[in-house]
Amino acid sequence: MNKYWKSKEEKQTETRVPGSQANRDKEDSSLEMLFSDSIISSGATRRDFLKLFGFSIASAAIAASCEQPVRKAIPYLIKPEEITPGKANYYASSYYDGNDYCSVLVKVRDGRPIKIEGNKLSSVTGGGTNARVQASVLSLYDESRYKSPTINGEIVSWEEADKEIINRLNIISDSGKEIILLSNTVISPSTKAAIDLFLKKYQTAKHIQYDAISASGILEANKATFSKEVVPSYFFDNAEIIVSFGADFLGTWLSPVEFTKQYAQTRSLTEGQKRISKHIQFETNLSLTGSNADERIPIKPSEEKTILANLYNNIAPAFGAKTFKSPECNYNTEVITRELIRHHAKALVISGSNDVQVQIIVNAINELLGSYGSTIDLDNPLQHKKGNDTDMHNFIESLENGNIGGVIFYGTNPVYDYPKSEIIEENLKNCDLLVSVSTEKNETSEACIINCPDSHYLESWNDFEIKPGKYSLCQPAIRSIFNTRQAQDSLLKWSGEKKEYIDFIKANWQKNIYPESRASDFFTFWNNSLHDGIFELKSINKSVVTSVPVNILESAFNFFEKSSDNIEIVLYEKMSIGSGKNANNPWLQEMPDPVTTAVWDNYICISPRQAKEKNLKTGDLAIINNRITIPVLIQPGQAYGTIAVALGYGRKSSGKVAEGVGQNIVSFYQMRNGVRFAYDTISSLEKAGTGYQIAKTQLHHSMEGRAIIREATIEEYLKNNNAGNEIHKEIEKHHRSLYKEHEFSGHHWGMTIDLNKCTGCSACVVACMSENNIPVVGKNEVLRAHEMHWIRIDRYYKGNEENPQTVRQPVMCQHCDDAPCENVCPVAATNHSNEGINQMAYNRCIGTRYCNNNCPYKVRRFNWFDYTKADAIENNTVDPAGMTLDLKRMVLNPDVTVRAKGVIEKCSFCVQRIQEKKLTAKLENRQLNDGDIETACQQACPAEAIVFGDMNDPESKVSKHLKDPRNYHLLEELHTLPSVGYLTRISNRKKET
Amino acid sequence: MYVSPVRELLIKGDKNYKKVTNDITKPIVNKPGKLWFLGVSVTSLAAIIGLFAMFITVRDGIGMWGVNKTVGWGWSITNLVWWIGIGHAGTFISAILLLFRQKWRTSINRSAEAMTIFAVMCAGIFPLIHMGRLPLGYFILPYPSTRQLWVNFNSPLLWDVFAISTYFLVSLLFWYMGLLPDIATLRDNVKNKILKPVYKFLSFGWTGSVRHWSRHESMSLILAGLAAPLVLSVHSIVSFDFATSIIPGWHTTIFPPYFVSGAIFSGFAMVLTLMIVARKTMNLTEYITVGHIESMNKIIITTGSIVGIAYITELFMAWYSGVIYERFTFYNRALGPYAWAYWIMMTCNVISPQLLWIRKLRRSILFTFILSIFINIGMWFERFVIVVTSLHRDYLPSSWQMYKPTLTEIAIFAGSLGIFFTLFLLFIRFFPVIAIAEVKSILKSSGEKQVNITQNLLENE
Amino acid sequence: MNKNKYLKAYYDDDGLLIKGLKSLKKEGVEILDVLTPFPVHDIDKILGYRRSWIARVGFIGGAVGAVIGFGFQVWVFTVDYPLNIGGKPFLAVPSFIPVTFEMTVLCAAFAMVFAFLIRSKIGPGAEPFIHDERSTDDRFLILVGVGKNATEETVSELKNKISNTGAQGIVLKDDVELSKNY
Amino acid sequence: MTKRIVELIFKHFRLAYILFSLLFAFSQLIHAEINDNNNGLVQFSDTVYQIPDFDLKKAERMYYGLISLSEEAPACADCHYMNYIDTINWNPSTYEIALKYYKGDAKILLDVINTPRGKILNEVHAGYEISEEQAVLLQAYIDKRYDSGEPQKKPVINNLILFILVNIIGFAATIDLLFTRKIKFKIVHLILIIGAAIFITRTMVIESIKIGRQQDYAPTQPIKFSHKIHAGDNKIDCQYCHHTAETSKSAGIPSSNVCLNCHILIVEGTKSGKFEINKITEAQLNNDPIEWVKVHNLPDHVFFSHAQHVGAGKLDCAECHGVVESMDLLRQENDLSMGWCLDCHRTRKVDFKNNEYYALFEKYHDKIKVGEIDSVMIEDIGGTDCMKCHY
Repeated sequence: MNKYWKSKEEKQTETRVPGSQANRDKEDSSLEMLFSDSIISSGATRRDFLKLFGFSIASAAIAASCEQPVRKAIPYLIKPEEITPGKANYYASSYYDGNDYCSVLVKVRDGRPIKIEGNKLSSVTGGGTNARVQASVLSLYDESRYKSPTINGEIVSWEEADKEIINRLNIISDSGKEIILLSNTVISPSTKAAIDLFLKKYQTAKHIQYDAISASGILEANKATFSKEVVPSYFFDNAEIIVSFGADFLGTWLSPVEFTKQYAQTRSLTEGQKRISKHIQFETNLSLTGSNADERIPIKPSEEKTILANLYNNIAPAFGAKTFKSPECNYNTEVITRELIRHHAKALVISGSNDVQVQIIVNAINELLGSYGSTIDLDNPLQHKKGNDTDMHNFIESLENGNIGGVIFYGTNPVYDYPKSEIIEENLKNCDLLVSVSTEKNETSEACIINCPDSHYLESWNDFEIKPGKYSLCQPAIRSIFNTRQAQDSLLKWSGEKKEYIDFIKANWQKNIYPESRASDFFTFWNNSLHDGIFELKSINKSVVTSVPVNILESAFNFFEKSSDNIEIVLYEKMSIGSGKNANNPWLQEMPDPVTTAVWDNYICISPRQAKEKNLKTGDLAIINNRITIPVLIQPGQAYGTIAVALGYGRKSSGKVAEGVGQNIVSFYQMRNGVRFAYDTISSLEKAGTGYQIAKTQLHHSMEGRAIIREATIEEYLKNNNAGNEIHKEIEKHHRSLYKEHEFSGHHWGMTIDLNKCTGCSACVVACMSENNIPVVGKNEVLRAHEMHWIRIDRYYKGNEENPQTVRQPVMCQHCDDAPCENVCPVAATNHSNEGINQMAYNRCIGTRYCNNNCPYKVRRFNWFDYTKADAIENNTVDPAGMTLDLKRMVLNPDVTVRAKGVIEKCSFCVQRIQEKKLTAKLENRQLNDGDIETACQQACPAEAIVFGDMNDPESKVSKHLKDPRNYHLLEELHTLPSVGYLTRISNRKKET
Repeated sequence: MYVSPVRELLIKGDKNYKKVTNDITKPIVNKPGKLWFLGVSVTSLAAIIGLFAMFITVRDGIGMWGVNKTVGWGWSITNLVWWIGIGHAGTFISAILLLFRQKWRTSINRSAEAMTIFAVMCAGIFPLIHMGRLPLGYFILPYPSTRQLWVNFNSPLLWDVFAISTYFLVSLLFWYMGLLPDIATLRDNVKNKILKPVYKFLSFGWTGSVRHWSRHESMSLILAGLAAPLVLSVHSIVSFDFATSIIPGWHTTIFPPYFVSGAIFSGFAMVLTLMIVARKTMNLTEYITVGHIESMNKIIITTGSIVGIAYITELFMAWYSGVIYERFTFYNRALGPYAWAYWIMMTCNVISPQLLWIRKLRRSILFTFILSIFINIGMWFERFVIVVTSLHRDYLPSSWQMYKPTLTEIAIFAGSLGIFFTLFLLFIRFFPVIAIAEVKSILKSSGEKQVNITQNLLENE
Repeated sequence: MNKNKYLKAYYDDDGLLIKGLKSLKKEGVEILDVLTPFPVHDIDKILGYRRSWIARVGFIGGAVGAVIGFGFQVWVFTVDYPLNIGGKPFLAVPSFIPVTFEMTVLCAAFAMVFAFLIRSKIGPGAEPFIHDERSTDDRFLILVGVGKNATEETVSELKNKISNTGAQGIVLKDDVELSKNY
Repeated sequence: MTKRIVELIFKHFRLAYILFSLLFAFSQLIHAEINDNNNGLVQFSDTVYQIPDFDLKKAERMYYGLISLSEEAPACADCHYMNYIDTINWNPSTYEIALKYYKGDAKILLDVINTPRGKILNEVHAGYEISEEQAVLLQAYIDKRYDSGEPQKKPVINNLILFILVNIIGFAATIDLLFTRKIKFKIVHLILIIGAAIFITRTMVIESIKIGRQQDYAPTQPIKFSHKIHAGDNKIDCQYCHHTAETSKSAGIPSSNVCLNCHILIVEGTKSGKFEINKITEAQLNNDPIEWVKVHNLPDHVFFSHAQHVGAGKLDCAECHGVVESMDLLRQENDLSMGWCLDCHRTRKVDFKNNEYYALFEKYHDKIKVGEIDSVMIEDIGGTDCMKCHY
């Protein structure tokens, strides 16, 4: 079994001090060397192979009398101060891809970033992450990234590219035609400054911000109602009632990490809280948020406005506001109205719609309820999602008119993700200058003449201001792997600025931000900010708003879509893939969708009733509007009369992983006055075939009446602390054993998972893949139920098929003290450690899979094929996602063995982290503190649902949770004595009758 | 000598010692026929395909099979248990029936024992190739190593290693020791220049001295005494693989007796299948008579009924226990996605053997032959049902999966059949299918001619 | 005649053989060996052989196997490398029974078979002394010792005695070859 | 289909043959040309000498001392060994000299020999007077050595021959015992068979254990670094160079600037002169890291932390690495097998008193207080758990 580079000496030939110019040439060559076969082909030597075959071929070993391969140890020439070989460093940085923002720590081991963790210092994301952030480290090692600047596909030097670009920019600028810089929303103050320089230099240049998933409606509505064109900050933690209309705020809407953290606080019952928020979700497709809601009402997207209008009209009288005429809606809003009014000033109504009118009504409701200043903050708005759809629309129009001489695409990919992509692609050809500044290969960059590849964020300097006064820094954790240059440096160069971007940032901070701090000098200030990754000013929430102007509100009521029997299509974002920007990331592709559990695909979600009517079943192919053929997946909870398809698939040029996966659905955006509405009415939906296989990790969706996820309502809970969990005590009483139980004299590790906090966002799934070198197996293997995740999110439906209740439960190895798996292993490859860990020695395992059969939780995973190239037999690797490429192997955690074919693996409670922290404690001559050790899943969890610690320490958080009356163990009646506890799920709904 | 008139005579026709020798050694002394060559080529082809599939499995990984995260064992363990079951008849016949002094065993015990050994060999293939890392399979042996590690004596799979290898070795010893006098007979009858020295070597220098016979007899008796509990233990231990586990449908105390009777049941079915063909093609109808077949059918009906009762007990206990998981498992077996397998098992194993209560059918060779094949199929499905349906829907519905074999698995199973029949065909070519010495020893008491003569004498007196 | 000689007497029926043996034994004829194609009961009794002690060897083998099997498991799990397996105690006696049982049977069986082979001086490569090829087919042989000092008369007398018991044929042989086998 | 392919091959066979032979001839030609161009040219100051093959042979003899250089001087090869040896020789080997002086100016060589600058070199080369011609010849010879590449360790095959032989003997004895029976006394067979069986099993077990093990592994290093001189004679603390041993998983191989901390002053070794120490400076100047050969290798599935053992466990380096301070050429003292690790984990005491971390094992502390036990073994606190080393 191979492990990659136990220590720096083994591989590293060079210092890789971020930003040091001196070693540059050396470094490039050394990096290239790293990827060339000669170095990493160490693989398995012949001798290893012989070893595998053991005694039988021992005689051949004598015959060979061969030498052990010589392993070189190459020390640094001059060792950099901060790097200790074999020890990880953490650098604070920030993730922003134009859509998601997260303050992170980058774990760098021997010069390679290998893991992303949340930065707890950030008041915005607070140490949480989501799946995309966790996976972003892998995209650093994406082999399909551009490796150097190109002109017309030819590799050129940066000087040549710059010369060409500046030349053409000048020509276009002189000719009076427009130069468009098309970027995502820029939240970096220094980048903004750099762009300003650029715009100043070229008079005809214009900067347009375009978001693949836009929040145009909110921007416009706030502009209209409060004259502030912003996306406000939301405070779900202040809300006692949340009513969401199609906003998947726990999954994909605006700032899900932040919102999940806030939301989880309102759902927490562990720290003595006695109250949880009520969450009502109106939505079309079953989203992650909807599936967590206390009440969920499936609606057609066109009904949304009607319901909101009715809601407004119901609320308005209570606050003495004017009502307006609106059509009747099918849904009785009275109960919600009462609730909202009861909780006014602690209520929050949101909508994910891009319809200005809808958002105006939402604003009006919130204003009536007094949400501004409490749950909504307009004065400290979120800085991303500022792209206005009208700007983009105008840009396309001028492109069509031939007014545009040059376009620089900075991180944007409209050829793929804008609805009228063909028009763009066609008209782009008329431009004289097409530059793509992109980290990853995409459709737009393929259509461009000049490619100036942007460095990955882990290779770049940057600063961000996600909310006013909430600054964060992004610093390189590795030198550029390829001959890439970060976009800002390119812009500065083209603007004629001599400074490097890092100096530019420093200057900018010194000038604009430093004065606001209380630091003694800029150097200290800068170093502290860089160390923390953030610099935050106290924000004051004024948010005094005037009421929504009546005329504007009235105009919002002037148009209602007529309800029709036509089927409506909704385009939604998946937790993992989003707009498709990160589609080439194997970890994300392999992450099971928390709702459908499907991987590697998009599909039509259709309600069971609708499917029956259309004679469709899961696995059929259906053609929409005679245009696009997509497989069908029957999705309980999908509103009747609608279908939903995920965006982000059907990439044409993005690299091997994403190409050919799913279908691109952006052409179904409904355009109204240039604004993109993520739903439309479709004219036809016909069956077009059968036999397509959608790879789902879970095939059965009912708990079959078993007490797997225990639930109660808040009322019951307040009456009785162990409501829904009465059986726990009963079972504990029956726990008797013939044998004396083993004692755990030192630590006894345990974990609890608060099912009330867990939203199922699956950040833990990807974090675990990243931390534990879990292979990516690809769609075919998942179809054969060969997926390898150590932690999975089980999802069950209850009740009505058309609108089921959804419950989720993360399941990993339960580390049972009476583990059934241990008894049956013939070679004792799995047994119990002194610290209560169910340990698995991969190198002892012979792969009988008996342990997996005997595991009631089915958490053990078997290496069915050689997924990792660690096998001694050559040419038998199964690796559809290219994870065994030398480049991608850089992401492997050197502290975790890469498992070979034919062995069982499973969750180890991140034993490498336990060992590391224990060692630190020993070296520091102190006791281990509770909270020192965080498992990867726990670290990643934005909801803080996972708690890990020592069960022998009565003061530890985990011990306290285990004593909570809500605590129970999965399948505890089997007397397996798991070390993982679950806290019952308490929902804020009325008890069903 | 008094012979009970109720008992049927075991050897038909006009036989004397010389004739017995000649009849039984005929296929070895003579050149093999076309049919034999045809048979061997078909079976060895199957064996080669199977071996290739095994090679592919070892090279590429267990992923070549249809097993998955939930159903970790599929056809491989099904086949293991099936073959081990088949391997029960031989030692049962020669050991337990020897202890019970059943004379009719003499005509069938040798070939049944050979079948046992080959079946155990085939069975042994499966736990080996189902290992993910076969090249490291030696880890399973408790040998002193520099790792200072031993094995896990708590694991039923390790018990299996001991049980199956012990069973194989003891059966082999028992079989070979019984074969010694017959090999000596061959040595003295075969004229072939290559075979003769081989038989001479294999005969260990047996001459038929009365001292040898006397020791041989007492050894055989005690070996039989040892082998009898061994037979019962092997399948009991194989059943522990399931019974000691925690999976509903596996975790059952009824398994050991249920498995053992099932094993004998299937073993006899396989013996019948082989013997009915062999007696016809090798002209041994006078040695393996309808009476023999009827005796075996009686065992089949007994064990078959035990198996049937076990099935019903299982169902009852699942209901009676009140454990929801157990109940669901059995409900799922009978009515779930693998119900077809369950009902094939029920039909073949429980219903069809009951027809043997009818004497006519019991003595019908054609019917017996068809029935024996039915039972073989049924018993294979029994194991399939136990292995797959219990696993595929166990505790957490989130992990429920379906299992479908791949071509590789099918090829390996076909290969194991190929290996088995190839070995059996080679056996009948080179070794006597019937224990010559033992048949001779009962010729006086059970031979048609001899008994008739004695009876005539008695009557005349 | 100063060499050891013996007589080979053929029978074609086990009944005759037993009768003949009985009468010869009664007359005090030295019977070296009897060769039969199948086990004929009672011969050993007639010839007065002691009961074989192979059973005792088997018992000892089994006992040794049991002790080794059980002892080894106990040693491994309590002394050498105790492992917490599934929460069971280190000395989990029920778990050790199957292996102990198998070891018992295995050792007993092997001990017995080896004892049999060694005691009977047969085994792989052992050279059989074939008195008659049909002695494994349908002939029953009695080997009668003639003695060193036998004269021709005593031999013919012996021959007579034997042929009276119904022997089919009698042949005189030198003892040289026979001694190889016994 | 196949038939057509075969036909095609035959049809064009002649053409292919001609093409192939032409190519072959051409390649020979090129090869010859290269040889002509490069070989035998030696520069001495401004003069370039052409060395014919005959003189090259003469040069070789000179090097070996068959033709003496000067009256007192021993043969070059006496000190500068030619072939691979697995002990330390302080003088640079011929190949190492070649590495340094390849295609250089023979004048430099002449100066090094006749008027050496270093103290050691001065002593050993004292009184050497070689002529310009000799220097040129030596240069030519050195170039030739360089071209023929690094001397390799020759594989030893005695073991294999013996193994096969014993196998044959054992097999023959078995055959004879069972069938042919040429030897009368069976005891001979038995002795042979049993002997062979023991030998074969023993060899196989030993060799199997050896697979992946490197006990006594002592590779030659790029620099003749002697632990004996540094750690033994000069008493440098191990952790001066391997300074991350206490804090990191890996003990760390010193970067060359650490070497230069001392060697900036100590430019000449007592035994090796300047030759070896110069390598460090050269590496530094050329920006080339020194590629040391790793001596102590563990399998990839083993996680060993120096920090745990040296930092927390306060182990002495010598306990695992042996008496390094007496080794000129570093050698792997222990087999580093799992059993070897376990032996220690079973018999060593944990530093319970002085490390606050262990306070959590209250039970053991109580027992120690009561006097029930006097110390706690690593094994007692899970030192033999799989996941201490494998994860």
